[in-house]
Amino acid sequence: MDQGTPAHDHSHPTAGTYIRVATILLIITVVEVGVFYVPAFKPVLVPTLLMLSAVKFTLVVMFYMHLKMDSRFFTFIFGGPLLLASGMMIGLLFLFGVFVLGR
Amino acid sequence: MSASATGLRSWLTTTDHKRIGLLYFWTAFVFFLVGGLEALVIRAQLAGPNGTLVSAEAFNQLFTMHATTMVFLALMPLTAAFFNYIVPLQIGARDVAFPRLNAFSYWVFLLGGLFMNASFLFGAAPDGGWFGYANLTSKQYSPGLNIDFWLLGLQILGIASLAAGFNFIVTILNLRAPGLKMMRLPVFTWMVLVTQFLIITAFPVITVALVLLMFDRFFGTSFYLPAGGGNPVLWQHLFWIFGHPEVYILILPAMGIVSEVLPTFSRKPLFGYTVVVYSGVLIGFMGWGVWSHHMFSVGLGPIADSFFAATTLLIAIPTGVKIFNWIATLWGGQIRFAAAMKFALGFIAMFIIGGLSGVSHAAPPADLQQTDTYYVVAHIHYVLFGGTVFGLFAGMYYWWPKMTGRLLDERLGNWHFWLTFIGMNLAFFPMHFIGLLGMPRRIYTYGPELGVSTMNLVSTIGAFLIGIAALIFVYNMWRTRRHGAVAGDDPWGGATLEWSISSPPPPHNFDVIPTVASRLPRWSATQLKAIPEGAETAAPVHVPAGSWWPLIAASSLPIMATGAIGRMLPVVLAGVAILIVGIYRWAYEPFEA
Amino acid sequence: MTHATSLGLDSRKLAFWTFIGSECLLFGSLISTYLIYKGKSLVGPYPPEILDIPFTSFSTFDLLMSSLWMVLALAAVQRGDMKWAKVWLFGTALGGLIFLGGQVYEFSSFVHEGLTLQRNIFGATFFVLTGCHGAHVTVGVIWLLTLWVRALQGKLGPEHAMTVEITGLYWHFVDVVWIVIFTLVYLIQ
Amino acid sequence: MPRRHKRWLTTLLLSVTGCAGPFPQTTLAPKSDFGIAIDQLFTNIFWWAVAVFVVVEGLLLYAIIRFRARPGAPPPKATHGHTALEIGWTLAPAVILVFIAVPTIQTIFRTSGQAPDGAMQVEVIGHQWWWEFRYPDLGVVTANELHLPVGRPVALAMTSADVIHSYWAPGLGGKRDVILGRTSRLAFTADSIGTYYGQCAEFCGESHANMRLRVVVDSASAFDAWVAREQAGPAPIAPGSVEEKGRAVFARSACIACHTMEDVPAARAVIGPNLTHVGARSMIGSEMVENRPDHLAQWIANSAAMKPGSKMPPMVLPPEDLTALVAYLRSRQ
Ligand code: HEA
Ligand code: HEA
Ligand code: HEC
Ligand code: CUA
Ligand SMILES: [Cu+2]
Repeated sequence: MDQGTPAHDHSHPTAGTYIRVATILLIITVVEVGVFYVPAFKPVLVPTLLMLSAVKFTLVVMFYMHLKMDSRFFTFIFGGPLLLASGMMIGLLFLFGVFVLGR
Repeated sequence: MSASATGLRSWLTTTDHKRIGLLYFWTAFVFFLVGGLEALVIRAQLAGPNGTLVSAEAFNQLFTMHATTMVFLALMPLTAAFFNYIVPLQIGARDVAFPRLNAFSYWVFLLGGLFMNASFLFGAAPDGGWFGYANLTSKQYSPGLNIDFWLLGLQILGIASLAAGFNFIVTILNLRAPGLKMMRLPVFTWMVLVTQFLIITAFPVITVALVLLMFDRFFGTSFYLPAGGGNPVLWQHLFWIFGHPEVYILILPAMGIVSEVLPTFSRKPLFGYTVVVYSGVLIGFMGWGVWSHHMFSVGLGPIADSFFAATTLLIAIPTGVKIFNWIATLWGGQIRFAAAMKFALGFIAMFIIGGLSGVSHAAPPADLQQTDTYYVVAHIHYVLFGGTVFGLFAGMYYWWPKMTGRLLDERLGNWHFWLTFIGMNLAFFPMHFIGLLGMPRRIYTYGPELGVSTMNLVSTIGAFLIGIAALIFVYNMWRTRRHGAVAGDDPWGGATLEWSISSPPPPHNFDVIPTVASRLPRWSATQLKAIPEGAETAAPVHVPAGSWWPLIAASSLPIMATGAIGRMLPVVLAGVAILIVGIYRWAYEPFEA
Repeated sequence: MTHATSLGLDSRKLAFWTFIGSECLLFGSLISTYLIYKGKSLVGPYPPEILDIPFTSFSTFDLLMSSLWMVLALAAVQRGDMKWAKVWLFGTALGGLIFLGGQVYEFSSFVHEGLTLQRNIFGATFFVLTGCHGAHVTVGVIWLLTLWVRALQGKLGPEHAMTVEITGLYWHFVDVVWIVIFTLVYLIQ
Repeated sequence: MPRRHKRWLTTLLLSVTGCAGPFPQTTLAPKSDFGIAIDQLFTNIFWWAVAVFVVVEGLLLYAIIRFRARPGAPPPKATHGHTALEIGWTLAPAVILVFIAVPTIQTIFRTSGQAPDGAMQVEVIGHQWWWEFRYPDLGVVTANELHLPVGRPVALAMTSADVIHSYWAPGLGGKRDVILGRTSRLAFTADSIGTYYGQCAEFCGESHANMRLRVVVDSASAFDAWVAREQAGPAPIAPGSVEEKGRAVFARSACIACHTMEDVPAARAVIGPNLTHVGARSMIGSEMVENRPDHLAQWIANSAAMKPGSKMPPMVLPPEDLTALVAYLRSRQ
C-alpha cells in the first residue's frame, strides 16, 4: 500500500464491456418502472426497488468509475464516507420514526 | 519564512505552504485574541449578580460570536497553521499536493472570518448561539441580519475547510518521502489525516443544514417551521451530526501535537505508537455515532437515549488508551520541563477532567440536570481550552524555532504556562458547581439569591488571569523576533524530519528528498545516515512563482454573500462571474509545483 | 505535476475521490431530509398526484446513456482517437442538456400545478434535492463543454486522459445520485 | 446512602467556595422521585470519576516528579509498547463503563416521562418569555407559578407557542425542552412541601435569562383551596369603586387584544398570560419583580424597561387611568 507500487497500468475495460453494462442498466431501469406499475408487486415493491437501484449503483461505480479495476485505495476513500452516509441516513430515519422499509 | 521574494505582493500570491501556514497562524491568533476579548466581556458582565455592563442583546451576540470565533476562526485555523507548516516537513515533501488550492483555502477562511465579523459594524452580530437552534433562527423570531451573517459566514468557512481537507488528505497519502510508510508517519501527521477525513465528511452535513436554513430565511420555505410541516428538531440532528465530529476535529490535532512533544522532552519514543494511532482513528470513527448526546433533553425516547449513551461512553476507552500511553511514554524517561512540555503535560491533566465531566453528561438522566447549565460550560472549556488550546500552545513553543529560527523565551514561557494553568482552573472549575447549583448557560444576568455570586467572581478573576497570560505570550512573541536565542536546526533533539533542515526552512524545504527507514528517523544513528544532512544540493529546485487566482476566486464568496445579505441579485451574479473567471484562469494558468 | 507519488496514484484523481466521498454526505443529508419529511405535507399537491413516472423514466434513460457516452469518450481519448472523443464528449454534454431541459420542463409544470418551494414541505424538499442534483448536472455540462471546445481547438489530447477520466468520475457520480433519487423519490412514493 | 454523598458534596462546595446557601436552584437536593433517581445516578458516576481522576492524575504526577531529567543520568531505555499493559488499560475503563452504563440505562427507562394512572395532568406551554400552566381536568389556567400537591404523581405535557424553551425546576428533577409542534413529557411526584425555583434552560432569545418560574408544592388541602379559588371565577367588584373604573380602562384598552380576563367579555386573547387571578400571583413578568402596585404600573407603562425585549408593548395611559387599572388588577385575587 505504500511505496513503489508503480502507477499500475489499470487496463480500462473495452467499449464492449461498457455497452454490456449499459444494456444491463437499461434492462434494470425498465424492470424498475415495470415493477412500479404492476399491482402484484405492491407488498415487495420497496425492497425490490431498493435492491435494483443498489445493483445499478454498484454497476456504474464498479465499471464506469473503474473501481473494480482501479486501486483498492479509491474503493476505501469512497466506501468509507458512503458507509458513514448510509449509517447517518438509517439512524436519522429511525430517529424520526419513518423507517420506509417497515411500512 | 521563505527567504526568496518579499513584499505585499509576494504574500498575496504565495503558494508556499510555509507562508500560508504563517498567514493562518497570525490571522487565527488575532481571532483568538478577539474571541478571548469577547469572553472577557462576558465574564465581566457575570462577575456579580445583576450585571449591567452590556445589554441582553449585546450579551447574546457576545457569546455567540465568542464561540463561533473560537471554534471556526481561532482553533480550527490554528490547527490548520500547523498542518500547513509542519505536515509537509514531517513527511519530507516540498509542498502540499495542491499549493494554489491551499492558498485558496486560506483566503476563503480570512474573508469568511472578516465577513462574519463585519456584522458588528451593522450592530447585527449573530445572536442565536453557536449552534443556532431552529426555529429561533427563523425570519419570524430573528428578523434582523444577524442570522444571515452567521449562516453565510459559516457557509464560506466550510468551503475553506473542505478545500483544505481534500488537499491534506492527498498530501499525506501521496507525497510521503520514500520509505515513509503509513505506520512510520509521525503521530501528528496521522491525527491530521484523521481530522481531515472528519472535516470532509462532517462539513457537508452542516452545509446542507445551513442551505435549508437559508431557504427558510430567504425563500420562505418551512424546513424547520412546524407551521409549514417542518420540524425544528431536524436542525439539531443535522447540526450535531456535524457538531460532534467537529469537537474531535478540534481535539485530535492537539492530541497529535502532544504525542510529538512528550517523546521529545522525555527522550523516549512514544509508547505504543500503533495503539495511539489506531485509537485516534477509532475516536474519529466512533465520533460519528454519538451526536444525539447533545439532545437528551429533547426527549427522543428511552431507546434512542440508551443507544447514544452507550456509544458515547465507549469513546472513553480509546481516549483513555491514549492517556495511558502518554503516561507510559513519560515513565522511565528524562523529562525536561520546557514550556512546550509544560503545556503538553497540562493538556493531559486538564483533558482528563474535561473527559470525566463528559462521561457524566453521557448519562442521559444525569444530563437532564446538567445540560444547558454552566456544568456544560465547564466541560467544554476543560476540553477546548485545557485540551485544544493547551495542545496548541505546546505546539507553538515546540515549532516556533522551526518557523522563525528563534526560540521563545523560556522564562516568559514559564509565567505564561503557570498563569494560564492557574487562571483556567480558577475560571472554569467553579463552573461545575455554578452549573450544579442551577445557573443556566447563556443568561446575561442572574440574581444574588442563586448563591453563585462569589464563584462567578472567582471565575471572572481566573479569566482575566488567562488574559494577562495571553498578553505575556504576545510580548514573548514580539521580543523573540529580535532578541530570541537563535534556534539552529534542531534545538530540542526531535526525532522527525522537520528537524533535519534549517530553521526556518528554505522555500523548497529539502535539498534532497530524504529516504526514511524508521519511525524516528533522527533518533537511531543508523537511520540518521539515511538523511543526507547538508548533502550537496542536487539540481536547483524549481519554486513556483505564485498566483493571483486563488485570492481572486476566494474574493467571489464574500461578494456573493454580501449580495445575499443586501438582497442584491446583481452583486451575487458579479460574485458568480468572478468565481467562474477565477476558476478558468486558475485551471489554465501554467503552474508547476 | 507527475512526480512519483507514495501510493502510485495520481494526486488529482485521489483528491477527486475524496471529493466524491464528501459529496456522499452532502446528498445523504439531503435525501435524509426528503425521506424524513415524506408524508408530512399539510396541503397538496402530494407526490403521487404530480410525479410523472414515464417522463422521468425517460430522463433517467437519457442520463444513463450519457454515462455510456462518457466512458466511450474516455476510451477514445485514451486511444488517442480525438475524432470520436469529440463526438462522445459532445454527446455526453448533450445528454446532460436534455436532462436539464427535462428538469426545467418538470419544474415549471409542477409550479403550474401549484407545487412551489413554499407550498408544502414536499415541494421544499423535492425542489431542493432535485435542484441540488440539477446544479451538479449543470456544472458537469459546463465542464464537458469546456473539454469539448478544447478538443475542437486541438488543445485536448491523450496526454489529458486523466482530466477526462476525472470529468467522467464526476459525471458518473452525478448519474449514480440520480439512480438513488429516481428510486427513492419517484418510484417509492 | 445517596443522600449522604449529596450532603458531603454540598458541604465540600460550601467550604470550597465560601458561599452561603440556600441554593434555590440546586440540583443536589432533589425533592421528587425523578430528581432522586437522577441524583443517585449522578452520585454513582461522580465517585467513579473521582476514582479515575485520583488514579490517573496520580500516575501522571508521579511520573512527572519521578522521571524528571537529572544531569548525568544515562539516556532512558526506549520502550515501544507492552501488550499486557495495553490490554489491561483497555479493559479497566471498559469494566468501569459497564458499571456506569447499566444503572444509566435502568434510570433512563425509569425516568422516561411515563406517569402512573391517575396522575394529575398539567399542560405547560412555553412563550417568549413566560410560562403558561393549564390544568385541563380542573379548568384552571395560570402563568409562571405552578401549583402542585405533595405526594401525588404529576404528568406534565409540554409544548411551545413559539421558539424552543426548556422547562426546568431543578429541585424537582431534570429539564425537558418544549418545542413547537411537539409534546414533551415529564412525570414526577414531589415529596416535600415548599417553593421550588426554576427557569427556562434553552436559549430562546433576548430575555431568555428572565424566563423564570416557581413551583409551589402544597399539602393536598392547601392545593385544593388554591384550585377552588382559581375556579371561583373573578372576584366581585363594588359598583362605583376605583376597581370598576380600572375594569373599564382595561376593557377599552389594547389589553384585551392579548390577555384573557374572565369578567371582561371582550378579553379572551391568549397572547399574554391569563390575568383573571393575576392579583394572587406573588411575582409578575415571570418572576421579574414582586407583584406590587408600583411595579404593575411600571410594567404596564413600559414592560421592556423591566424585561428586555418583552413582547408586551408599552401602554400609554393617563396616570389616573393607570392607577385605577392597577387597583383593578390587584383585586383579581
Ligand atoms: C475538544 C472538544 C471535546 C471533546 C474532546 C469532548 C469529549 C467528550 N464529550 Fe463533549 N462537548 C464539547 C467538546 C468536547 N467534548 C462541546 C464544545 C460541547 C458543548 C456544545 C454546546 O452545547 O455548546 C460538549 C458537550 C457534550 C455533551 C452534551 C452535554 C449537554 O449539552 O448536555 C456530552 C454528552 O454526552 C459530551 C460528552 C463527551 C464525552 C463522553 C467525551 C469523551 O470523548 C471524553 C473521553 C475522555 C475521558 C473519559 C478521559 C480520559 C479517559 C480515561 C482516563 C480512561 C478512564 C475513564 C473512564 C473509565 C471514565 N460532551
Ligand atoms: C473553542 C474554544 C473556546 C475557547 C478557547 C474559549 C475560551 C474562553 N471562554 Fe468560552 N465558549 C466556547 C468555546 C471556547 N471558549 C463555546 C463553544 C461556548 C458556548 C457558546 C454558546 O453557548 O453558544 C463558550 C461559552 C463561554 C461562556 C458561557 C457564556 C454563556 O453561556 O452565557 C463563558 C462564560 O464565562 C466563556 C468564557 C470563556 C473564557 C473566560 C475563555 C478564556 O479561555 C479566554 C481567554 C482570554 C484570552 C485569551 C484573551 C486575551 C486577550 C486579551 C487580554 C486582549 C487582547 C487585546 C486585543 C485583542 C486588543 N465561554
Ligand atoms: C401585544 C400584546 C399585549 C398587550 C396589548 C398587553 N399585554 Fe400584558 N402581557 C403581554 C405579554 C406577552 C406578557 C408576558 C410578558 C412576559 O412576562 O415576558 C404580558 C404580561 C402582563 C402582565 C404580567 C402577568 C404576569 O402574571 O406576570 C400584566 C399584569 C399585564 N400584561 C397587563 C396588561 C395590561 C393591563 C395591558 C393593557 C393596558 C396589557 N397587559 C396589554 C402581552 C400584552
Ligand atoms: Cu425560554 Cu429560554
Ligand atoms: Cu458531542
